[in-house]
Formats: sequence, C-alpha cells, structure tokens
Amino acid sequence: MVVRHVILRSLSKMLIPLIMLFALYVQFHGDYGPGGGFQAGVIFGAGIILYSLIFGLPKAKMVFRPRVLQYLMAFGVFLYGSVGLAAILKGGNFLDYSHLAHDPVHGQHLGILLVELGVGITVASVMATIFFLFTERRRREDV
Amino acid sequence: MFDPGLFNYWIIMILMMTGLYTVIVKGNLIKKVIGLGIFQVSVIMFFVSMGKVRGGTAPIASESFEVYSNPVPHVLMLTAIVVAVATLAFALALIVRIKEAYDTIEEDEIRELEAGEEG
Amino acid sequence: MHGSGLSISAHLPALQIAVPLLSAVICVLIRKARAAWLLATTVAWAAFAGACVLLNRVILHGTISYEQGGWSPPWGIELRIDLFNALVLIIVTGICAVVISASLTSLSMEVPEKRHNLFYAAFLLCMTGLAGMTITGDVFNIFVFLEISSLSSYALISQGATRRALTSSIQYLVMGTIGGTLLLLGIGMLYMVTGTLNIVDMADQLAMVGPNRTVLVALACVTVGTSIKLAVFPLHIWLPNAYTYAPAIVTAFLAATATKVAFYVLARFIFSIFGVELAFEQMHLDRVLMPLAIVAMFAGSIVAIYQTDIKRMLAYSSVAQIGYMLLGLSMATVPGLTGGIVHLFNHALMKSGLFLVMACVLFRVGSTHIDAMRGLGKRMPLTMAAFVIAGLSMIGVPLTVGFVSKWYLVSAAMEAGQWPVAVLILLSSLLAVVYIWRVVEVAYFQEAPEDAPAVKKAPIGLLVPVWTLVFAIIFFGIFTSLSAGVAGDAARMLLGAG
Amino acid sequence: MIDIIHVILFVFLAAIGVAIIRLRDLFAAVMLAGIFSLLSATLFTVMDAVDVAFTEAAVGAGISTLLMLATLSLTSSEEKPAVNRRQAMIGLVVVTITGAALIYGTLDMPRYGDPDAPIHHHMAPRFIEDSPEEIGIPNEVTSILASYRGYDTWGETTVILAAAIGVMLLFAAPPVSRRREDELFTPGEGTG
Repeated sequence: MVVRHVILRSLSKMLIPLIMLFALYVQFHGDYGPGGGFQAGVIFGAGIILYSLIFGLPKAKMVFRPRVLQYLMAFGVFLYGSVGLAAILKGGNFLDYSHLAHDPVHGQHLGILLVELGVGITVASVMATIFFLFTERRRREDV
Repeated sequence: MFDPGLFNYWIIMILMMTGLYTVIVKGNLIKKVIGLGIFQVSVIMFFVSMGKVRGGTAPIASESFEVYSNPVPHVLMLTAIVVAVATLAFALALIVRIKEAYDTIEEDEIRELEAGEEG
Repeated sequence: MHGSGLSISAHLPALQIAVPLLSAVICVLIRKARAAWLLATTVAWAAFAGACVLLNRVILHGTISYEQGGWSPPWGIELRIDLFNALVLIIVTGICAVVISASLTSLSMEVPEKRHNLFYAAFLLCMTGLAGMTITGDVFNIFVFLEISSLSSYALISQGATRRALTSSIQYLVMGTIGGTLLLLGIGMLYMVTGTLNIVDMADQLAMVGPNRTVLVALACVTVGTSIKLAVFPLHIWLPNAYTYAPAIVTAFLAATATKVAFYVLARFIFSIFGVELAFEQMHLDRVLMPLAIVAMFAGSIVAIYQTDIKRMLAYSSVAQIGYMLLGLSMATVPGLTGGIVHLFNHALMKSGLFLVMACVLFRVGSTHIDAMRGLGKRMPLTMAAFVIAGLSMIGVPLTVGFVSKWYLVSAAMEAGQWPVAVLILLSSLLAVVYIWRVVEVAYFQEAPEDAPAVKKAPIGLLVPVWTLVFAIIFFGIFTSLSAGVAGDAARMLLGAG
Repeated sequence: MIDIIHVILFVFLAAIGVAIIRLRDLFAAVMLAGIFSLLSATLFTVMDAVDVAFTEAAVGAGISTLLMLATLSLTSSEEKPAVNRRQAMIGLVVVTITGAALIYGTLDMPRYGDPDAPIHHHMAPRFIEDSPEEIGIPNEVTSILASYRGYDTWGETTVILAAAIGVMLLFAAPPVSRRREDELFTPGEGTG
C-alpha cells in the first residue's frame, strides 16, 4: 500500500497542504463564488484520502483518528441543528438566522457561515471515514 | 414534430433509460450501481436544463450582468448529488459484504446459492 | 422562565423533527448500548407525545403551518400539519416508541452489542425521515427526508443475522433508489409547469395550468415512484425478502410505518396536489390502481398461504393489506378514502403486533419456521394469545380494528354501487382465515416435537410492547371515534367536501 | 437555439452510456463512469450551473470513482458473461415504454432556455432580486441553499451522516469466511 517513491512523497507533502488550503478557500468563499460547505468538505476529504494513499493507512489513522472523525461527523450535523435551535431561543423560527444578530443581514451571514461549516466538517469526516473503512477491509483480508 | 427546444430533454430521457436498462438487465451488482448513477445524473441534468435562461449567466449577483439563470434547480440538484453519493457509498459497502458472504457479485449466481439453501 | 412553555409549544412542529435527529446524532457517539437505547426510547416516546399534542391542536384549531427559517412559503420550506398527516405522524412515532422499547431485549440476539449505538442512531434517523416526510409542506423536502429514511432502513435491514439480509438490502436499495429518483423526476416536471415547490401553492398553480401531457407524465412518475416504496403489487418484490431477513424489530417497525408513509405521500400528491378531478376524472387513475389493488389482495394472500416461514407469510400478507388501502384510495369517495386511511392506522397496529410476536418466538425458539412453532400455544401462552388476537383482527373479526377497516371498505364499495368489489373484499378475507389458521393449528393443536428444547415464556421486555399493541387493537376496534373519526374528517378534507 | 457544444457533449454522453452497458471489464466501466461525470459537469457549466458542476466533478469523478475502485479491488473487476435473453427482453420492453412515456411528457414542457417558462416567474425573481439585500451575499445558490432552504440542507447533511452510519454498521462485522457465515443461519432455514 505504502508508496516508497521519494518524488511522489515529497511532492504530495507539498500538495496536501495546498489541497486543504484550497478546501478552506472554497469553504469560506462560497458566498461570492461557486462552492460552499459540501464542496469544501469533499476536497478536504480528498486531501485526507490522498494522505492515506501516499503515507499508508496506519499513519493516516494516527493523524486523523477514526474516533475523532466520528465525533466530527456528528458535530457537523449537531452544529447545524444547534444554529437552528439557537434561532428559536433568540425568538425566531427554527433556522431563522435573522434573529442571531441585531442586524438581520449580519445574522444571516453568521448563520450561513456556521451551517456551511457544519456541512463541511461532516462531509470531510464522512468521506475520510468511509474511505478508511474500505481500505481497512482490504488490509484485513490480506492477512 | 422535431422541436429543437425539446432536443435537450429528449436526449436526457434517453440517457436516463440507458441507466435504467443497465439496472434492470445487468446481473453484476457493480454494473447495476453504475447504472443507478447514470439514471440519477440524468435526472440532475433534467433539473439543470430547466433552470437555464437564454442569454443568462451563472446566478452570482454582479454589476455586469442583467439576466441570470434560475438558481433554484441548482440548489435542489446539489442536494440530489449528495443523496446520490451517499446511496452509492452504502451500496458499495453492501456489495463488498455480499462478495465476502457469497464469493460472487453476480445476481444469478447469488440466486442459485440462495435457492440451494432453501431446497 | 414564564412564556418559555408557550414558545416551545409554538415551535413543536420543528422540534418534532429536530430533537429526534439531534438525538440520533448523539447516539452515534454513545458507546454504551444501554445508554443509547435509553436515549432513543425516551426520545421516541417524547416524539409520540408531541405528535399527540399536535393532533389535538389540529382537531381544536385547524391546520398548523410553521415556516422553517422564518421564510414564508413558497420561498421557504413550510411544515404543514393537518388531520391527515397528524394521524400518520402518530402512527410513525407511536409504533417507533413501542418497537424501540421492545428492542432492548430482542436486539442482542441478532446484532452484536458493539454496534447497538449505531443501530439506534439509524433507527431514530429512519423515524425522523418518515416523520419529516409526513409533516412537511414542500415536495422537494419530501424527497430529502425520503432519502434519510430509505438509507437508514437499508442499513437496518442489512443488519439481519443471515447473509440473505445483505442481498435483501441491496435489492431494496436498487428498487428504492429507482423509486426515489422517479419521484424526484415527477417533482421536477411538476416544478417545471408550476414554478413552485410548496404543496398548497403547487395545487393552486396546477389548477391554473390544467391537464397537459407533462402533468400526466408527472402523475405517472409520482405514482410509480411512490408505488415502489409502497410495494404496490407488481412492484412489491423487494418487500418479502426485506421483511423476512431484517432483524425482527426492524421488520416490526418498517412494516408498520414505511409503507404507510409511502401511502400517505401518494395520497397527498393525488388529492392535495393533482386533485380528484385531474387524477380520477380526467386521467382515470382508478382504472389502473383498483385492479392492481384487487390483484394484490388475492395474490398476496394466496402466496402467504404457501409460506413456511411465518415472517415471510406475514410479509406477503402485508402486500395483500396494502391492496386494501390502495383500494380505498382508488375509490376516491369519502367513505372509500376513510376506509383506506383507517386501514392504514389499523394495519400498522396489527402488523407491528404480529411481527413483535415473531420477535418473541425468534427470541425463545430461535426460528420463525412453521415447524418450530408446534405446540407453542402451551409453551408460550401469552405470546400466542397475542398472535391469535392480532390474527383475528387481520381476518376482520368484530371487536378488533380489522373489522372496522373492512366495514368501511365494504360499505364504501356498496355505496359506490360496486357490489363485485365488496364481494371480493369479503372473499379475500377468507384467505386471511386460511393463513392465520395454519399457525393457530400448528401452535395449539400439534404437540411439540419430543426432542425440542425447553422453551421459556417470552421475556417481559417483549411481552409488554406486544400486549400494548394488542390492547390498542381491541381499544380502537371498539372505540372508533378517534381513528375512524379523524380518518373520516381527513378524507373529507382531502376530497374538499367540507 | 442548441449550441453545437451541447450536441457534442450529449453524443459523447450517450456513447459512454452504451459503452458502459457493453463493457465486460468493470475497471474500464468505472473509469468511463468517471468520464461520464466529468462530461456532465462540463454540460452543467454550459448551462450556468457552476455550483452543480463543481460538486459533480468533485463527487462523481472524484470520490465516487475512488470508492468504486476500492470496491473493485475488494471484489472482482470482470463481469461474468450472463446470457439471460429473457431479462434483456423485459428490460428492453420496460425501458422502451418508460422512455416513450417520458418523451411524450416532454411535449408540453416549456422550451429549453425559454425566459417565459413558469419557473422563471414564480419563485425565482424574488430570489434573484431580493436575496442580495436580504442575505447580503452575491451567490444566490448559497443564499437559497443555506438560508431559504436551509432545512433541506440540514436533511442533506443528515443523509451523508446516515450513509456513514450504514457503512460503519456494515463494516463493523469482521470479514468472515463463507463457512462461518453459513453457521450463523437460524435453525429453521438451514435444515428446511
């Protein structure tokens, strides 16, 4: 599984941070251009997957612990729902971001930022988890 | 009879049927899943097509454009793509388990094995 | 603190979905099986209580509308609860609460304890998906929640103990995805001609558009798509396998809820969006649905008679019972639709009761094969008594809910002057006598095989839920005002007859 | 009205669809499915759906292909030649009838790109005109996705989570050999 090619390794060492940086750009630039939480999550997940392809699953699982990923995927959905509940506590309807801040437009900004973040976190961790589970299946079979 | 304004939809329906045919006829489970994917993507194309406005541009507000394509179908289809990939991931995991349990992913062979169990 | 009670009740429709969903998410993280079960059960009962409050409020104050995100429809998504979906919501949450209470005892047999937290998460998600489909007032939102419930039900079915659970799950997945995608296509066509996604708004716009070829095909897509999920006769082939090989409590839950919500969606589309005039008078949907319903009533029951696995027998019986519901719907009259809706309610009670009995049998005997049930009448008296009562209800004996449904359907058929249909309903009931009697005969009039291991009575954790449902079967069989009364009002509302 | 690029893309898509049906080599079929996704992404861009195109490219050509390849390496990459003429006939009949019905349904549809179509006049104008002020961000797709239809998007995120739960449930079972799985059968079935 582990690729011992030096060039490939050092190249991806440079590439993976760039991919993740791009994911963050997509995450936070979704308001102005195409993109948003889901796409960012997929790209970030792809970065994690690339890491596990190059450096091997055991190492990838040390950096991105499956248990932590599990917490994160739940946290994303939870964050989204909590924004909805917070809007209720602030006197609006469920997911009514206008009540989150004094100025409705600010509230909308804040709400969208948070829920997109929730989507991104869930999607990235789900993609990575699913891929880990698939590759792990093969490693166990080989034994 | 031939209406260029409908050409788009006709091709999409044909693509859709290509997917459906693969699902119905192919016994290989992976082929079936690929067929499902084509079926779903064609429906996505259908929605996106109906959102297009002649001379319009991508629905991102800016000073330099007047006419925008309809953003609503795009939003709906983002959700549909997500649903499709979620279904795909689960289906593939199921196929892996089926392979482990039956040592085949061909529908007719699975059916034979199951008939043997019952008989 | 004061005033918070009011605000919570005002936001009940949203919380009805949000709380179970968030609890499902928490279940993913709870590692202790028992704690996950406790959370899931508490939440399910709370959801049931919420559903009762909502129904009560609808009865007293009329339809409830809740604007998600504070955006007014059609721009935002509306939750819209009227008599019809309030009743369906009660079924979904109520059955879920009863079944999930039973699962603490039964589940360990079939699913390793390590996976229970994920199992309960999927279970709650499935309920949330079904409830979400039920109370939403937005067609695309129906699709989204349909997929939540579908994906989690595929996952639940795949957890059955044998490898055939896996193939049943993928069969259901392939058919269910085709169904869901066809529904989406139909929604797309409707959106295309109306420009809206809100159900109420769509009905208004559609009335202005009138019937055309696109609307006709949209109706076909929606009908076929939901029919796959509903397991209408020729599209039912996923159902027997899925119900047979899924874990017992999953079957008890899905048999009572998933097909019911599919029925609800079909009825909602036909009556609330297309309208009776468009669907029945101009497009003659009844000419397709009624024959299919009648064929299903007979084919399902006849195949059920020849089954040796009782879970499978009950699954085929479900195919037949779905025929009754569809028959009521296809009459498109107030008594007919009332019969369909009442049967939806009643069948949920009977079938989940019967499948829970199978969970008891599986728990103690280890099999649901008919040979394994010899002499069980003496060895598991309470369990088999429950089977007999629920079975009698399936046949349609007075003082049980089954009688109420049959009564409404038969009288609706006679009122519409369709004597042959009324006769067919009665004839198909005789088939139910045959397949229920087979089990009764084996359980009560045959001796247990001598080498059979000793069988203890079913555990209390399973018996209480079973008998809760049995009491409900008798209660709603005698006091019909709640079920049939609400169903009648709902049918009148759907048909626009006051 | 129809650009030449449309026609070319559609012809390619249809050709790939047919090739996927005919190919025995599953590895090639998966690759073609990836290309199918990429071409549809191009088509979406042509139709102004940049967000959809972005997502389709990332998901269809990226994650889906990866998962399929992972599955192939765990199962087999060759489809067995199954000559089931009956099933092929049934499939052909079903597909022909359904396809004919669907094309019949297109006849009353608003023409492609028609600015007078109902969907451009009922909900969309408000989104296009008011959302930049109401929400304060220029990408209307993001505004609708996250705010107007935020409830849908929460459901969508939940679908993803449900898939993860499903995969975790499936792979929680250790890979067992066939023999072991047989022994797990309930008594009634094994002996029947």
